Amino acid sequence: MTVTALLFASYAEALGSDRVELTLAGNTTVRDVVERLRAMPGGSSLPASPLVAVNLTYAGADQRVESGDEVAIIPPVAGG
Amino acid sequence: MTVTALLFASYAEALGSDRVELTLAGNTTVRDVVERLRAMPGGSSLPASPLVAVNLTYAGADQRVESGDEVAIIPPVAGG
Amino acid sequence: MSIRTAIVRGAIDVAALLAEVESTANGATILFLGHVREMNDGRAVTGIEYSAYGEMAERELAAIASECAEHFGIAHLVAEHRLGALELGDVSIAIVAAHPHRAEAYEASRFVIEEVKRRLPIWKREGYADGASEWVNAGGVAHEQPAQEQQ
Amino acid sequence: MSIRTAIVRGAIDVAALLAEVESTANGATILFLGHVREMNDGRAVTGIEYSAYGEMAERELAAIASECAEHFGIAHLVAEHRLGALELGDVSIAIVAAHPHRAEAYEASRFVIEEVKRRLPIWKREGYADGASEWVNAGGVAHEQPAQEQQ
Repeated sequence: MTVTALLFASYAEALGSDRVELTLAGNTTVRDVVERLRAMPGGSSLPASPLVAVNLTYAGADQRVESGDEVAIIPPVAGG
Repeated sequence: MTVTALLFASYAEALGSDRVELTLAGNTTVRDVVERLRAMPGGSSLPASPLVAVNLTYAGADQRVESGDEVAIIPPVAGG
Repeated sequence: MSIRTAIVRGAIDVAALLAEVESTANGATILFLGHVREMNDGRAVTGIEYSAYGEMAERELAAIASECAEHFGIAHLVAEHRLGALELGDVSIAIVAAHPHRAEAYEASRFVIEEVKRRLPIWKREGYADGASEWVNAGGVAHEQPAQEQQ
Repeated sequence: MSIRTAIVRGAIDVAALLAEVESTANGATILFLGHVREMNDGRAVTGIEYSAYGEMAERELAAIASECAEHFGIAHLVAEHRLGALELGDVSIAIVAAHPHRAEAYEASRFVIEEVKRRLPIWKREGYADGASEWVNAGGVAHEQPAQEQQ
């Protein structure tokens, strides 16, 4: 299955991309997506447990990820 | 000695005037001024211990009043 | 340092007050507006007449602003209170407080309006849809029926 | 009921937002403005570039407003957050909350800005007078010297 990982701000700069298509096995969680990203070049800048949103909603590390999901890795927010 | 008593809002309506010149003996306090006003026609509408300002500053009942002072009897405020 | 207060008779120019406190030193600006509300204590209000012990109200409002500036480290604060006959929706008071940080700006703004309510020698007579009018807060002392209803 | 939120790219029209919530049902209106401040953590700031996870930021800001309306009984609330390159003094966020009573208006206003700071997926890169720029809040992960200084 395939999920789209979105990266922003400092995380996008660290990985040199703001959008990564990942091919994963089934039975995948948010944690698996994060680990895959952290194994990429520049990925060590990502914390082991970053804030994550799946399909626009904040999600825990154990949440299941389905094919086609959009998994956004959210750096510490600084709005306002 | 003479002091000027100022009345506002509901108190001015009760006494039918917003300014009363009072002639008083010496050794006079805020309390004496209030008692004199309460003895006037309509004066029973004033509370025994209203908020009072002497020369534009809030004052206690025991504060001395001097000749020429402006003694304002302040109804419950409702600004804002 | 830009601290200014006034008791005014005309409409309050809110945009001008906001412009007055502008400074790149500030990260947060809070504007408080008080308006004439259409309902009070379940009665339909048609307008409010504000009156004041003018000279003392000016002094007290200036004192409140000065205490606020000192207490919260506020360098940009402007407050105006309007007197006279106000219609529904009209702005009776505007307070603008600006500060490098939002917590202080909120606290300063709240301080000013609470002190105004507590000690500014200003009174209001509410007019109601049924033709009556009453001094607000006066405990009924000055309740007065309009002439046409005193039958 | 008038609740509206937006993530915008152009300048925020504060007067229009104030007009949008006007209602004679309300006795108090609170406007919060966030600005680009000239100093942060002791460094001279020259501007801020705001970026966002746009689609989610829109959803979260709408959710915050909706929670606010329910929690504080607020019927008139409008909030806009700006993205892009902002200069010193520019308004990055404006929140207007109006309510019959001031306590609720203050609390609602504060609720919105605190929730925005906590969960709106928006980031800012501050530019400094020394030519450097940094992601704010990022713990130094993304500190980057400008090209001309990487000698």
